[in-house]
Amino acid sequence: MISSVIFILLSIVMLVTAVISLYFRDLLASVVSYSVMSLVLTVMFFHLDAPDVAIAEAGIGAALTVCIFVIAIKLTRRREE
Amino acid sequence: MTDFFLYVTVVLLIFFGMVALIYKRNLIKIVIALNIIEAGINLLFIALAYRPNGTAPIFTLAPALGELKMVLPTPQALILTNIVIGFGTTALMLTLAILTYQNNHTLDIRKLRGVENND
Amino acid sequence: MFTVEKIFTQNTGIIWYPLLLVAIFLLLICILWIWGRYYFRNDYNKNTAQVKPFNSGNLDEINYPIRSGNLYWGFKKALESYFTFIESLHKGDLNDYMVWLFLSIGVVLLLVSGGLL
Amino acid sequence: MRLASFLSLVLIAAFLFVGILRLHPVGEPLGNPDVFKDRGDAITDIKNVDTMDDYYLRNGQTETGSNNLVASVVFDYRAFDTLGEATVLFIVVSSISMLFFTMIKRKGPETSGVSRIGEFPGGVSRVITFGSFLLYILIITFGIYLVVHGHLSPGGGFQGGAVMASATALLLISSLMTRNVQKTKKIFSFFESLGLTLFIGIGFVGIGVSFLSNFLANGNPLLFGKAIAFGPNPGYLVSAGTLPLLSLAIGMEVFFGLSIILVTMYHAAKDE
Amino acid sequence: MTDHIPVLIIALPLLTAFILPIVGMINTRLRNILVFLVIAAVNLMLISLVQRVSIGGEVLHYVVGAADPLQVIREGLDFPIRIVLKIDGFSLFMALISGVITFVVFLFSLSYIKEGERKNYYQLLMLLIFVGMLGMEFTNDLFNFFVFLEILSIASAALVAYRTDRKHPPYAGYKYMLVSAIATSFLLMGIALCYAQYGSFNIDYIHGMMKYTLLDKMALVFMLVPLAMKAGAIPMHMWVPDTYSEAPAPISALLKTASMASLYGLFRLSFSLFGNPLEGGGMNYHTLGWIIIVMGVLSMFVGVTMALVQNDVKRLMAYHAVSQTGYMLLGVGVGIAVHAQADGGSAFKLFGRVAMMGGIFHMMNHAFYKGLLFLTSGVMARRFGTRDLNRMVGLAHRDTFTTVAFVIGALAIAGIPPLNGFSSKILLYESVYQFSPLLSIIAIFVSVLTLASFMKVFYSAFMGPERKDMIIDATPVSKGMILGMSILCVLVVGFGLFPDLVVGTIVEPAIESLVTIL
Repeated sequence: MISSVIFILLSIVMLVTAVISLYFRDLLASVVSYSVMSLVLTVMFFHLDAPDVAIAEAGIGAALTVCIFVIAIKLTRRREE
Repeated sequence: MTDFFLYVTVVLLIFFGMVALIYKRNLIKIVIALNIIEAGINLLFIALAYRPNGTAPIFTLAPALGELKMVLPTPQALILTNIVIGFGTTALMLTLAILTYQNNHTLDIRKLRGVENND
Repeated sequence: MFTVEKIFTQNTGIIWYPLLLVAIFLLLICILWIWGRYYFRNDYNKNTAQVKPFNSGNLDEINYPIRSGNLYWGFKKALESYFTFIESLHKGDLNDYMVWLFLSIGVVLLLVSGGLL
Repeated sequence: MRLASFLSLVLIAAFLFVGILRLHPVGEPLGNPDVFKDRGDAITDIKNVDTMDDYYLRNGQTETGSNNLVASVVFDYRAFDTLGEATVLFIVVSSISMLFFTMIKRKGPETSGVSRIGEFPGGVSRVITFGSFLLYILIITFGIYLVVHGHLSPGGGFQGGAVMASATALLLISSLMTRNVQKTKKIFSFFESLGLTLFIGIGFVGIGVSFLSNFLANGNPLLFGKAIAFGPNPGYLVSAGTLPLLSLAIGMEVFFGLSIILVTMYHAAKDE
Repeated sequence: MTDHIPVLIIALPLLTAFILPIVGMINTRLRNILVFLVIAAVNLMLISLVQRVSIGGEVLHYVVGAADPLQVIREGLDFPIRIVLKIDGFSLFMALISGVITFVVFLFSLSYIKEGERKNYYQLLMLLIFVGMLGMEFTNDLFNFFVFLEILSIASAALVAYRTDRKHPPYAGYKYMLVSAIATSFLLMGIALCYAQYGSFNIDYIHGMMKYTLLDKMALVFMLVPLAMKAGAIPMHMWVPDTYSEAPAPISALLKTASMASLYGLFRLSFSLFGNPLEGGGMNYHTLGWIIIVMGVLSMFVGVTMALVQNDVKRLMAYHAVSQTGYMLLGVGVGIAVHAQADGGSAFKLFGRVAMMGGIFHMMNHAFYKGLLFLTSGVMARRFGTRDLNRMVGLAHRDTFTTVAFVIGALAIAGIPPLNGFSSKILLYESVYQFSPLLSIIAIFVSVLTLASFMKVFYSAFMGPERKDMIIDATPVSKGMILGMSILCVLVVGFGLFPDLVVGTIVEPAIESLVTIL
């Protein structure tokens, strides 16, 4: 089944990016990794027949959340101490 | 197979986020962890709504009635709500983290600890 | 409608009626006042040195009462081990909040469900 | 203590996993097999429903006049939740304005970018400004399309508003925001309040029937009241009653609300 | 129009909050009048419902958006398809508490909070906390409950951080927000588990279908423990002193009521969603009751001992909030444990009912006297420019009214007759004694320690010589503040003098709406 393979691949990518975004000490890198996770989540929503949620996640989760994260990191400091 | 991996993903996302809540000490990192937990919960709801070989719950371009099978609309509607709520939570927490940094010059929980006791 | 007896009379047999209590309290004050008029000392005068307490020693310390941090010092000293333990849990550490939440969820989950199987 | 908590988390995860797998595999009909009997999945008739979702799938289209069932749930069946969610966004916008108030005031009413398109702003080339201006128009158009066609195709107030707000982010990073920030925020805040008031106002108008009721659907053919038949069909733009209006109100609120958040935070982050 | 009262109570303050930024730009006096009118109108509507709901025993339903708002389930169906609001005795009881406290807090903060553009936002968020509480109390829908809990938490977190120019409030707000966010995440997981099995969010419907599978038990834990955390029960209480002490004083009073709304959620879910003791169905209610009892007793004891050694007046009061939450958990926990006993409900009739009555009556009493105490702490902190008790002395010379209010509040929280704290505590002592004598003795002991710690505050802040050099802000206490405090004083004394009236009118219907056997 092709769809199974897609799901498994997306799942693995999501888990890896989630771990990376939690593990990295450089906050900017982890935010970028989080945005990749969010994008993969969008694709996953689309494959799970939820186009409405996919659009909302792409707009809010992947774009705007990352935007305010970057602003917050600029206002504070980039590295975790 | 699909369901197994989907549910493993959901549980592991929630698990990773919560482990980070225990071990991570940076205020912004905690917000990221919360976002990952929320992503897991969103995926859980959408996975509950899913049916194989179904279509999105939109009639405009759906196949004919006979073989019509749709995924459930309610969890999708709730997740729409939850995404916006999650964004609001994130924005407010980041704002508070920025202000904390400006007043205390650190984002580390250990250095902020006990800060209330000596006013 | 609930009557007073039904609520406040348990097996302990107490009948508690607040208005009655207030009345008894007022009555006691009246009695004390009347009694005091005749039997307490009458040679108390305002605006004399009688009013002021007799102080000896450093006046500054008397003008400033015992600080609240020093109140119940003996209590704290007697239970020192308890207080050092309990205050170590109240450091205001965010990770600790989460630790205790997850711990209690885990424990309650085990207790309520009676195990995974 | 941390280790014990970690073990407790492992326990919670195990419980979740075993519990969810015990419930039903992905794709089976929703519900506890003890509670609901299995039934044919194909949607053919509009009777014989046994869960809430079944009811929406079979009757949602004809009752609300909306082809997009997610939109019909969001703006009709569970519109009260949507009102609460819009309130959450409103709270966040207000509190961010409140919390950054002193900080923004300290920085003064400077503009957040250059004065007009075409001038060469500091460090940003003309190609970028012009390109992002084009993109801005495209994104806004797409967002408006999403908002307006919310009841026919994937989209609706939230999605359209979010997409349009990402256009605001583009405007900010390409230094195209020309106005004074305080003034911009005031205008945005006015429109945000207007969107919310529109939403709850439609709810109050419906109080002749009940609060937030879809009193326009399946009535007149002019004001979004065209009825549609059950089954796959292209649908009409003028159907679905109050649903497009609510979608528009939410789209307005989400767009201006998210834009205020972005503008405020961006302005706070700008160098003196 | 009377049919629409349940939704109007929520929608009117919401509408006002939406237009408040625009009104605030035009005129501040107009804004104050508008907010006052709305809170007063909501309170009047709530009081008008007492006759129908509490005394008449009616349960009001309102289906939002339906063709017939009073018909919960349409013909031909056996489940509700829209969001249903439901007002029964317990909801109305909690809503009355929220209404009174919000009204008082509004009056108090009229002059306590400095006028300015930020005050628009302050009043708006205050109003939205009120909406959040009312929504949580009136809704009969799980997801709707979650949404209103979010409204409540986010507005509260923003108000905790209101004084951004000081060092700690933003961090306190962050803590509150983190606690709320993780609690609501767990709540949402529990909701997902319920929905996955029963395909509905309606509390009454799920209660009817409840099969007590493993997932149901998980949902129970995922919902109840985070709500206990939001209510401030041990061992998840550490955020309470950190956040309550940093918020402005009127907001601390409001936050206490807000956490009481979470406690309402805990009680409502454990009875109306999961509680079906006659069938049992494999759910061990005795264990659940004992878990809540242990939480309550620990909260009582640890809270009061921590309060005894605090030198920060608001932290001290916040620890007392934890400790008094323990009384409520104790009462209702005894109720749950006894409710499930297989003796046909005889033990419940004997004392479990009275224990629950005590616990729930204590919620109202605690909201009033703890609100009063927090308001007086605001006056104290403003006078001396600090919350440190070591640097306070002789306030009684200057603020007579505040002193009287503080004494009333302190005696009430310590359970001295004839104030309202005693009237609920005696119900608890007597009934819990029959369940387990040790618990009752601990409860009495905690009351003694409570009195001791408030004696400390009274001694160090109010007694002693007048020291003009230590007073930083000498502006007199304004009329609004005095009015706010005196309303609570009257309620505290009045409920102490006529407890049978209050218990018979509103507390007893609250119990009746929760439990099935009577």
